[in-house]
Amino acid sequence: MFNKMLIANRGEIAVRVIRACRELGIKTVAVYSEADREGLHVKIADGAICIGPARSSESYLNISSIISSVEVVDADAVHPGYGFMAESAAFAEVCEKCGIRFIGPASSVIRLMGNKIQAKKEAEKARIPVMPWSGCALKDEKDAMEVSKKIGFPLIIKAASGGGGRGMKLVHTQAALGSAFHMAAMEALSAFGDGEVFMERYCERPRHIEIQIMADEHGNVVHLGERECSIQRRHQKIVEEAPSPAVDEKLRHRMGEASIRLAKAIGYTNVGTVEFLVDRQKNFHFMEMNTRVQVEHPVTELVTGVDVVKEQIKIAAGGKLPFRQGDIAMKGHSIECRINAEDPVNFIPSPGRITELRLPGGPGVRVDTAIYCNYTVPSHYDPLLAKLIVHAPTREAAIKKMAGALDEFHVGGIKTNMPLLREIMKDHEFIAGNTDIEFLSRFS
Amino acid sequence: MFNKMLIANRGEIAVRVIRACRELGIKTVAVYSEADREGLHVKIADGAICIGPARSSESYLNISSIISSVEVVDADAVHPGYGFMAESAAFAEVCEKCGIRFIGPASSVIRLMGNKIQAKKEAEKARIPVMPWSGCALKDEKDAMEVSKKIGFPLIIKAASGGGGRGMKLVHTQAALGSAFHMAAMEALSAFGDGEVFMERYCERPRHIEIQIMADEHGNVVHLGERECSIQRRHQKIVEEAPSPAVDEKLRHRMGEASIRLAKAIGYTNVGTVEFLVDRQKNFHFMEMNTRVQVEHPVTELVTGVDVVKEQIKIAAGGKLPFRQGDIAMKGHSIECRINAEDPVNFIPSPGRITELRLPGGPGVRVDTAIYCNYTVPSHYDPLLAKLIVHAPTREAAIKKMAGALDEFHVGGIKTNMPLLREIMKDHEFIAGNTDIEFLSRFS
Amino acid sequence: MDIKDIKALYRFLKTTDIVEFELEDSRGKVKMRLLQAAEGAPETRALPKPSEGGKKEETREELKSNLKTITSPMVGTFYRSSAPEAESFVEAGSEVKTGQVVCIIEAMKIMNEVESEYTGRVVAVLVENGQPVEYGEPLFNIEI
Amino acid sequence: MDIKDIKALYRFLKTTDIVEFELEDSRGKVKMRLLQAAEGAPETRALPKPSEGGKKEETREELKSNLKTITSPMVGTFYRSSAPEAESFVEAGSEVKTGQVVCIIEAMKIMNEVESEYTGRVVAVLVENGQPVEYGEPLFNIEI
Repeated sequence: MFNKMLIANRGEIAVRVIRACRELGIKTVAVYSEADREGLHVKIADGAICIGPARSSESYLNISSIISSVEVVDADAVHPGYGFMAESAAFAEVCEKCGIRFIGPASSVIRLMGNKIQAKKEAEKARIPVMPWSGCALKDEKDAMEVSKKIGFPLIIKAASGGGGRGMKLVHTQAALGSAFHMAAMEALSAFGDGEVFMERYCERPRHIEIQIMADEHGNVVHLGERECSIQRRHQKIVEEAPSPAVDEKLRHRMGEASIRLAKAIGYTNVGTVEFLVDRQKNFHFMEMNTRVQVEHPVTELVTGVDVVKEQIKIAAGGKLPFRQGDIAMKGHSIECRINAEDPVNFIPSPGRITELRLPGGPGVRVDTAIYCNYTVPSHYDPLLAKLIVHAPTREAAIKKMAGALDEFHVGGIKTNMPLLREIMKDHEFIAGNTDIEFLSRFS
Repeated sequence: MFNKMLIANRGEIAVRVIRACRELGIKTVAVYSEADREGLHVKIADGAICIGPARSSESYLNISSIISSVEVVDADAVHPGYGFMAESAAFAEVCEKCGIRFIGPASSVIRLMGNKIQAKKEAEKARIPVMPWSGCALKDEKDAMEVSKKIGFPLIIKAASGGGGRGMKLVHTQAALGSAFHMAAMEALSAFGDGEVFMERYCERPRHIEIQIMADEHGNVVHLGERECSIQRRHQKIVEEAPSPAVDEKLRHRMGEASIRLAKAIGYTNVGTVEFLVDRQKNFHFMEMNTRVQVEHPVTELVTGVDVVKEQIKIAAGGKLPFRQGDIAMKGHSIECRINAEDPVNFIPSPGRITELRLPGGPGVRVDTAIYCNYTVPSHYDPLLAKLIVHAPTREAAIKKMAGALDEFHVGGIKTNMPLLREIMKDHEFIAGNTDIEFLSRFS
Repeated sequence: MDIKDIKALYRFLKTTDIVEFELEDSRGKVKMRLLQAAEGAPETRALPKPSEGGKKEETREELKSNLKTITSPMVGTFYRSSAPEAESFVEAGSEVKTGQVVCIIEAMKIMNEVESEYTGRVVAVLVENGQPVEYGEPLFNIEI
Repeated sequence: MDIKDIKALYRFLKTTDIVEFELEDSRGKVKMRLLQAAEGAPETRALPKPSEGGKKEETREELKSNLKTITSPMVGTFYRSSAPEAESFVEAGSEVKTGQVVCIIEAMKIMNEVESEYTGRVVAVLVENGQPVEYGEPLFNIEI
C-alpha cells in the first residue's frame, strides 16, 4: 500500500479521498490555492501545501506545481479526484515518467477514451451499440452533407476532444448543417485546441444511464450496476440514483456485460464509468467513457456496499478485486442531490460566506461536503457545496427521505439550488420515474 | 397510521422521532421549554408548543402540560423518546385513559418492569438466569444479614424502584452490611419515593450486553441481536457497539431466545431492551428491562438494516412486524460514540454557545444530533450533544472509521468528551475487544 | 473604557431606536452617531427570539415600562368567560386589580382561573376566545 | 491609546453602522468620522485567517511600509546558492537590487532563479537552505 498520497484536488472530493486514505493507513497531503486556505481538505489532511494563486490554471491545473509538491512532500501516489487533472493524459504521463502512482488508468487509456471518435470506434469493435454516426472525423462541409444523408435528421455534431456536453451542435435540417459544422469546428478548436468534429444521429429524450466498472491489474473486471443520471441542466447532473427505474435485471446484465467487454478490450484498469443513452424502447447506445471516479459514485456505494474510492486506491496499489461479479448485488435504493451555491431560478453562482448551517442526519442520510459554518465559498471554482445522499429499502422511501433531508438542510448567507431540488422530489413525473435528459428543461 | 404525533422530548431523540414520523407521513408537533426555543426539534417539526419553563419538572416532566398540549394540537399519539416520560407508567396510564396512543408498551407492563424486584421474579419465571438474590425486598437489617449468608460477598444492594445505577451500594464484608442497608433504603426513599431494596450477588467485571427486542400486538416477538455497552462512566454508557466482540452466534441465540421468552411472558409489546451482565465465563444474567427505545438503538439499525423508531411507531399503530426472526441478520459492525458537552478529564458539564462546528460525514458515517453552529447548549438538561455512529464491514474497519470521524468532528466554544473518545479508539484493550464495565475506571 | 465595553454598548444601541449617543462617566466619555435605528429584528439582539414554530411575539410595548403583559401560566384553551353565555371577565378598557380573575385556561378538562398580576387598565386582549395557548403566551396587555 | 487600540477600534467600527465616533478616557481622546457604514454590518465578521494547515504567517512587519517580503513563486526546494559549494546569493545584511537573483527554487529537476522585486537590504532569510517551500511562502524580508 502507498505511504503518502497527494490529493490533487479540492472541495468535497478531496475530503472524500482523504477519508478513504485515512482508513487505508495512508498519510495524506492536501494541495490548495491561495483562495482555499480555509478549505476543509486543508484542515483534515495530515499535511497541506499551497500550490499557487486562486486561478485553477496556475494551481490545481498546474502540472509542474503538483508534481513538484509530490516531490517536496515525498509522496508516492497522487489522487486526481474528478475534474482538474483527473482526465489529463498529459498529467498521468508525467506521473508515470516520474515514478509517481497516478490513481487511475494508464495515460494511454485516458488519451484513447479522451478522444470521442477513438472511443466510439473501440466501442464498435467491442460490439457495443452506438448511435449511427460518421465513423470518423468530418473532413469538410461537403463531407458533412454526404454523411448527414446516411444518418438522417435530427443529428448532432460533437467535438472529438470534447466531453461533458461542451461544443455540441444540434441540427434539425440540412439547410442549417453548413453553418453548424463550421461553428462546431471553430468552437472545438477554441475550447479544446482540436477542431476535429464528428456527427451522430440525435437520440430524442433519452435517459442518461451509466455503468460503474472496476478493473484490477490482474485482468478482473466487475461492474457495479447502473446509475440513472437523466436529471441534468446543461449536461450538468443534479440528481442521480441507483438503481435506475428504467433498468431491469436483464438490461442491467446486458449493459454491464457490454461495459466489461469495452474495459477488457482497451486494457482498462482502475475505476471507470461507461455512459449510455437509453431510448424509450430501452435500446442502449454507448456515449463515452469517464476514466475517473464520478461525482455520483456514492449512490453506487450505498446500494452495493462497496467503498468505490478505497477499492480504487487498492487497485492502484496492485490489489486484486475482493469480489467477483456474482458477489455484487444492488440492495435498496439510493438518491443523490447535488447542492450548488447558485440561484435556484436563474442558476447564477452564489459564492460567499456561509453564516448559518444545519446539516441533515439520521439513518440512511449521508452528507459529503467540504463546507462548514462561517466558511466562505470562493468564487473561483465550481459551485458544488455538498452531495446529499440517502439510502432506503425502496425508491419511494428514498424519495421521502431525501425530501425530508432537503427540508432540514439549511444554508444561510448564500443562495443554493435546494428550492429546485425540493420541487423535484415532489414532482409526479419524477416520483413515477419518468425522467429523461430533457426533464429539467420541461420543469417549470 | 397516526395523523399527528406529539414528540414529548427534546434534543437528538426528538429530532430522530420527527424524522421517522415524516417518512411515515405523520405530522409532528414538538414541545419545548423556555430554554429550548432555539432547539432543532422546534425548527424541524411541523408545529411546536411551549410547555413550561426550563426546569424539566415543570415542562418535559409535567404530565398535565403534555397531555394538555396533545389535546390543544389535536394529536392522536405521543412519543416519549427516552428519559423524561419514557418509563413513566403514570404518564402512559393517563394517555391510555385519555385515548392518546402512547408509543410504548402498556402502562401495566412499564410498571411491572419498573419494579426491579418484580422484573427479576418475572425473569426467573421465564427461566432466565439471574444472579443469586434475596428473592424479594429486604425487610430489615436482620433479614439482610440472613440473606447475605446465602448469597455471599461481595454483594450489592439495589433499590426496587431504581434503575440506571442510581442508589446502589456495593458491600464487601458483613461488617459493612448494616449501615449499607440503611443508607441504600434511605437513598432509595429520597430518590424514588420508595424505600424498598433488595440484594444480589455482585458480578465482578462483567460485560453489559443487551438484546433489542420488537414485539407487535399480534403476538410476534423478534430479537435484533445484541449491543455491547460495557464502556460506561457511572453507569452512563459512552461507547456502544453491535455485534459484541464477546458474543458468538450460539450465545446470541440463547440470549435472544431468553429475551423473547420474557417479552412473551409479560405480554410485552413495542420495542424494548433486555439488559444482561455477562461474566468472564460467558454466563449471562438478567439485569433489567428498559421499556423504551434506547439511546444506542442506531448501532442495531446499522447492522440489521431495520429502522427501529419507524417500526416502533408502526407497531403502536397496530402493524404487524414485517420480518420474522429468520430474516434478521447482523451485517458488518457498528460503533456509536456519545459526544457530551463536558470536560473530558473531570466530566464537569460544559454548556454554552457553539461558535464553530464541523460535522464528520462520508460513507458509513451517521450523525444524530440536535446541535448546530451558533446554538447555545442549555445547562438544564443532559449533556448529550451528538451521537456519532459508524458502520463498516469489520470491527477493525469500524474503529478506524470512528477514529477518523472523531478527528474530523470539531466543536468550538464548549468542551466535549471527544479527547477521551479518541483515546478509547486507540486503546489496545478496546481494539482487542477486552472491555467490561470497569474499563473506563481503569482508563488513564 | 475598552473595546469590549464599546462593543457591548453598541449591541445594546442596536436593540433600540437610538441614533445619537453620548456618555461621560468616571472612565471617560464616549459619543456615537448611528446610521440606522434598529428595525424589528436587529442582528445582535440579545433577547430570546421567538422560535420559528412558536406563536409568541415580542411585545414591543414592553419597552414602555408602564405597559405589562399577562402571559399564560400553562398550555391549554383560553376562555374569556366562565361559561359560553356568561360575560367576559374583562374587556379592553376594563380596570383590573391584582388578583382579579381575567380569564380561564382549560387544561385536561380542568378550568384554571388566571389572575392579574397587576393593577391597571386592560389595553388589549391578545387571544381570541376558545383558542389554544402555549406556556408563556401573552394574553393581555395592561397599562399600569 | 496606541495605534493597536485605534486599529482594533476601527476594525470594530467597520463592522457596524456607526458613522461618527468619539472617545475620551484616561489615555486620551479619539474622534473618527467614517465615510461609509459597513454593509450588512455583521458584528462577528472575522478577517481572513491564515489556515491552520498552512505555514504562511501574517507578517506583522508588513505593516511597516518599508519592510517588504519576497515570497516563493512556486512549490519546490529552496537553495541559497547555485551549487552546494558556491556562495549564497545573498545574506542577511546584503544590499539587493530589483532583478537581482536572490535564490533558486528547484521544481521538477529545473532550477528556477528567483529575482528580488525590490531594491533594498536583506534583513532576514526566512527559510533554510535545502528546505521545501510552498507557493507564496515568505523567503526574505527586505528593508527598502
